[in-house]
Amino acid sequence: MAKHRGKGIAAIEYPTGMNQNGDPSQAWIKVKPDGRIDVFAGTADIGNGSKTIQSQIVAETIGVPYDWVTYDNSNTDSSPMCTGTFASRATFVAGMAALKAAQEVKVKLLEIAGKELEIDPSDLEIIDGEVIAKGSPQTKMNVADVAGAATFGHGELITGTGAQLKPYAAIIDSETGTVDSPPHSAISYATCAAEVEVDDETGQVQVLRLQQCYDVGRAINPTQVEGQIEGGAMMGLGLGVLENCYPYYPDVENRGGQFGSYLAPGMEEMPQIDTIMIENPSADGPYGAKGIGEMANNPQPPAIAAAVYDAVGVWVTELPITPERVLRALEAKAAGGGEPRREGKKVVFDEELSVNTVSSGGMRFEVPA
Amino acid sequence: MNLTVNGVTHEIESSPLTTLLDVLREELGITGAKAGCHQGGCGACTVLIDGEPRRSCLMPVGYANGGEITTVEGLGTVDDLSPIQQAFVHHYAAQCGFCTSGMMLAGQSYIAHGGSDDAEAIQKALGGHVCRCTGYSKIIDAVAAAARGDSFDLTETAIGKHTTMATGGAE
Amino acid sequence: MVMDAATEVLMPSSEDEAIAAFGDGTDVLVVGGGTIVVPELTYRRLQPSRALMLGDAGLSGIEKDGSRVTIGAMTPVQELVEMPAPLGPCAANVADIEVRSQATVGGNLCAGEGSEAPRGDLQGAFLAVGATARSAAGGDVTEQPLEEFLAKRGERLLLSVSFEEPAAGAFAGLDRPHTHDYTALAVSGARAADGTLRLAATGAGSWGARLPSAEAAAGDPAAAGEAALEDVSPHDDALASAWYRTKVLPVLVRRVLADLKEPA
Amino acid sequence: MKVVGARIPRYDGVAHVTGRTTYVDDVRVPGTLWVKALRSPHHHAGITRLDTQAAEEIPGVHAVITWQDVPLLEYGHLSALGIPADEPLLAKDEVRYKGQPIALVAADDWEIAAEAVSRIDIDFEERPAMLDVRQAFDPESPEIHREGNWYKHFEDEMDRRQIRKGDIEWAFEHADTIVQGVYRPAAIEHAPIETQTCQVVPEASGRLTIYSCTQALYFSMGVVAAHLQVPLNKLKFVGGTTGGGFGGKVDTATETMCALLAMKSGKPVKWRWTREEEFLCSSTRAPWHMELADAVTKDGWILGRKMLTLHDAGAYSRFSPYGLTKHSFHHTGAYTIPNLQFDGYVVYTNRTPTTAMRGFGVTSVSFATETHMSRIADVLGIDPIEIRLKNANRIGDTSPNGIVYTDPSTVSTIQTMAEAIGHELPADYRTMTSEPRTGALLPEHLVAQTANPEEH
Repeated sequence: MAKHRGKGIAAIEYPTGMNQNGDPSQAWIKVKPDGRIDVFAGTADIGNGSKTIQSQIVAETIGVPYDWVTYDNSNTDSSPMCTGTFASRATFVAGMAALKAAQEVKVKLLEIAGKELEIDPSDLEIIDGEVIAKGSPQTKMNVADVAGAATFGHGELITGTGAQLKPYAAIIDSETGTVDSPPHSAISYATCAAEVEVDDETGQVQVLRLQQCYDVGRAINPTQVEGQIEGGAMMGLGLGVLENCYPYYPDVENRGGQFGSYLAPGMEEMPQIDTIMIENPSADGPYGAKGIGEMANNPQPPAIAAAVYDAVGVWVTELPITPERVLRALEAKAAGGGEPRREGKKVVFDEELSVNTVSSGGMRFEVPA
Repeated sequence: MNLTVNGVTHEIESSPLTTLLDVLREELGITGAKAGCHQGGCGACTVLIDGEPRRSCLMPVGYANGGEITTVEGLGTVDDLSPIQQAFVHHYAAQCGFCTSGMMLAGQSYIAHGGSDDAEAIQKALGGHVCRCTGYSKIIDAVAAAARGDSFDLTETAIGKHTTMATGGAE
Repeated sequence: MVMDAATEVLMPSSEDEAIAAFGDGTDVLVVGGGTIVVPELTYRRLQPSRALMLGDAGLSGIEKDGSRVTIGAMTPVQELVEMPAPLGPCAANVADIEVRSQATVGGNLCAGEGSEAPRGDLQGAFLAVGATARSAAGGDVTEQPLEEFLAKRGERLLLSVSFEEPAAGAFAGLDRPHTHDYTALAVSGARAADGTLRLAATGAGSWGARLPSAEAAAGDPAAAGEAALEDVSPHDDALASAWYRTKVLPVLVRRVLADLKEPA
Repeated sequence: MKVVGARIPRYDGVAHVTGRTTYVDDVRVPGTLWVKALRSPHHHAGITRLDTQAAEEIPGVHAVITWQDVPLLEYGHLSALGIPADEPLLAKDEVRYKGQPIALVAADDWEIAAEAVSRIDIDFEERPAMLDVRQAFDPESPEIHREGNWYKHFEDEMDRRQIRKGDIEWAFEHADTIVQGVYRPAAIEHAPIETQTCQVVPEASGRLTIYSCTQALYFSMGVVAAHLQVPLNKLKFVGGTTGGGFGGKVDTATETMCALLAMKSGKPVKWRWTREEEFLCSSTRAPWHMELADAVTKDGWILGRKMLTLHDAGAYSRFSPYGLTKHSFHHTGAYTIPNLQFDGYVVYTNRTPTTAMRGFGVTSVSFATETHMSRIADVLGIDPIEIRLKNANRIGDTSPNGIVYTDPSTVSTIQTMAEAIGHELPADYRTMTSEPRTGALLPEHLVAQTANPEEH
């Protein structure tokens, strides 16, 4: 028996928001007579933490304590349109709608406060729930009193609405794929280094460590970002070495119908996961944030594949890298095969998987020599 | 048959073969234990029976007859969270929350049996529970912290053990 | 999914009552711990007219009489995990601590074939220690080699298993990605006090299989590993292919034999 | 800034740890009926007979629905993007995957519903299944849809997604080495711990309250309204709290059918998928087939890339054309490759339709291109980190479809990782930046692709 260790690396990028855009999110806010802030948005919290993030954005933008904010995404009667929680858009796109609604609320609060304090609103700011005259901090008024004055003195309801929509980026040339405007919002970047141990007799791959670096733009809530990155890492590990709906793909038989036979990663499979977060703010996201939820399971599979090669000298390019695939590759190598075919300047790997090998006609992948 | 759930005794009408999970959720309307698979595979339905963690979806209620059942509702209240609940909040160990009650009850039992903050031991004790969101690392941190008897600041969450923050990158 | 009361539930409170309630086994579902049959009931794949719940039948416990160990059919699998190999590590490899604590030795041994993955993780380990099975049907209680019992395990009510403590034992299984995943393949081996070597596999066929060809070639572990393939007929399932099991069975046999060589 | 950047606990954290969060399955409405589906046992078959009368007559059964009960049977989830509908809500005369829903029963309890499903009278005429995307284009392969085995409605009714950039012929002519490989990531399950669950309550006002675990309340509301042909104010979606999704709960897999059952029975109904349904019938992440050939120089420049992608969509297109387009836009990964030829097809197979999942469209291409990059480094004998830094996208470079990169951090994330793993880089690699290319980082072959300086 021999166990071999190997290391591999991968670098990736991933866009924020729906590809080609055109995906609106909206939010509206009302202010209670005591200055407490009610946010209504249609963004489902699927565990990603968007209730928290959007509440943080609103509190920060208006300038009130976080616990003044309530957040309601519970139904479509009271909440406005949101395309949904996918495409890493809940912070970036929907968060921007909340931010815009909060900016509008802030403007109205300052208008009322300006009347009450007889100061031009542009000379006022809101810090920690207090409207304060710039440069004259003793002149101030609590946001609760501003809201009370609006309600009972000025007869106004302070609300704000926000809508975020990046226009649809159309493909204007179907031959080249050219688009008429950027088809995405901020792109985020990440790298992953994987360390594995491979048993050359059973083919089993154990992922020992994943070191990862993410450009998160700005972490509105660093703990929640960690949660996305760590959770994504385990899902990427599943993609890399465990999970498969069709163990005999393309055959459809023998699907696992339970957690005992569908190989979702468990707690005991957890490698050491080290996370480095770089904050390189986006130009157009709320407070410079980028969406990193989805990309979090992208860099591990290629890093693991390279680490397996480093460990035992075989490339497994069908995922997951199952013990069986590792053993088959090791057998092919031991039998003197498994090397790429070299023809002139061409180095051809995986020929047996190619459409040129399997298809009897119709589809070819022709590469000039 | 009868069950004492979180200190309250209930007469049970379901057949003894009915799962404890279905009795809790459908007969008694106690919904903290979640029906994640009804196959014993995920752990979302784990409750304590006389202090021992069991999959309520695998347990015929006839085998729990007369037992003391603890569900998540019996751990602590909103105003008075138990240590393990505080640990899960402080360590951000719940994301979607669906596996959380099972995880916490398994963790609670692990600690009650003298479990330490050793990550490997926690992984072994909770190993049958599936979480698809967190990647487990913060769940292990939370159980370890509760096992140590840490006290928790509930106004903020803990920085991950293996996290480094950098600003602006190398440029 | 609340079960209706269409199934008559029998809850015997002694071994005799259990034997009587089982009768000749016709149309009665035996519920041990319940971890295997309860999901089948929940999903209505089983709709028995009678169910025999053995929880109070007093069939639980491990007794030692000299070197002879007897394990009641209703003993939780978890109670075996501290035993010496192969039983201890094999038991520890069954599910997770919560399920193991409810699952019983009898239920595990009598498990029907799993459609997606092997069942009956303990069969190999008990075959390796040369266990006998005490069982009842039609009021008749007999003790027979476990292999004979397993071949007709649907027809009799298992009461206990017994074996002589081996002089040495070993267990080798494939790692599982998540502790509830079923064992894809495992090999148990034991050397009895009289020197008899027994090897058995779980996951290499429909149920636990003795590996007599491997036993005969045990002097040469590599040859024994290959010989083991003559004793099994692995198939494809969700966890592993027949090809893979064929490749890895010899490896696990070799590992078990290597372990058995080393002084305990 | 104090709130942004703070490690504030989850808004719903205390609710989660006290078991007080209400998921759809926790909603309690007295008199709720349970739902069970009749699903196709075949991968591909014609339906020659469908009679639900025996099921309807069982005491305790309150509604049975088939395709005939759906006002608009086929609705394209991405019709707004010009992607036409190809999937019936309930199968009509043909089933194209095992597990496809055909009829649903709402009954007093789950057991009655299950019994009723077993009494539905149905006959199939089995047809050969097409399962391998690599054979989809063969004339003798079984046909899945009348229009063929692949999607044919990209812009200008193209049957593929195409990207062309630069001069691919030049790149392959001038390459020192051409590295070719095939990459095939698997279908995987989203496997959220909460299975698909929906509860619908018909209100006295004539509205329907739909408790949904959808990831996209308004999107799903639009889908239901379209199938039902009702205005949005007829519906109220209640949700926003989802027990895990990962992309799989955008499909709106239960809501419309439950609404129809609630309307037909006049009673509240609830459908909670079993874990088996979740594993065997729910949509999956797609399997992909990707062939790559990169024209490279011996010192590690990537001059050009040819790529063929076959996206195994399963039986219906759902979000696949969108996913493939996103895939094509990112097929150079974090690098600048000036000459490109990409062709991608959405291919149908007789398997469960695939859908969005975390990293949709890009997870696959990241695996392919990054594994390929590691291989290129190995073939050329170049350090795998250095080759990545060398080809990394920089400010002013352009993406496959000509968009200017404005703030890439490929260079800094790679450098940071190199440092973290103790990989010593030569000085010129250690000091590289993402600033616009000059000098050695702007060889002749990269000049044409860089944007006009005024554009960035």
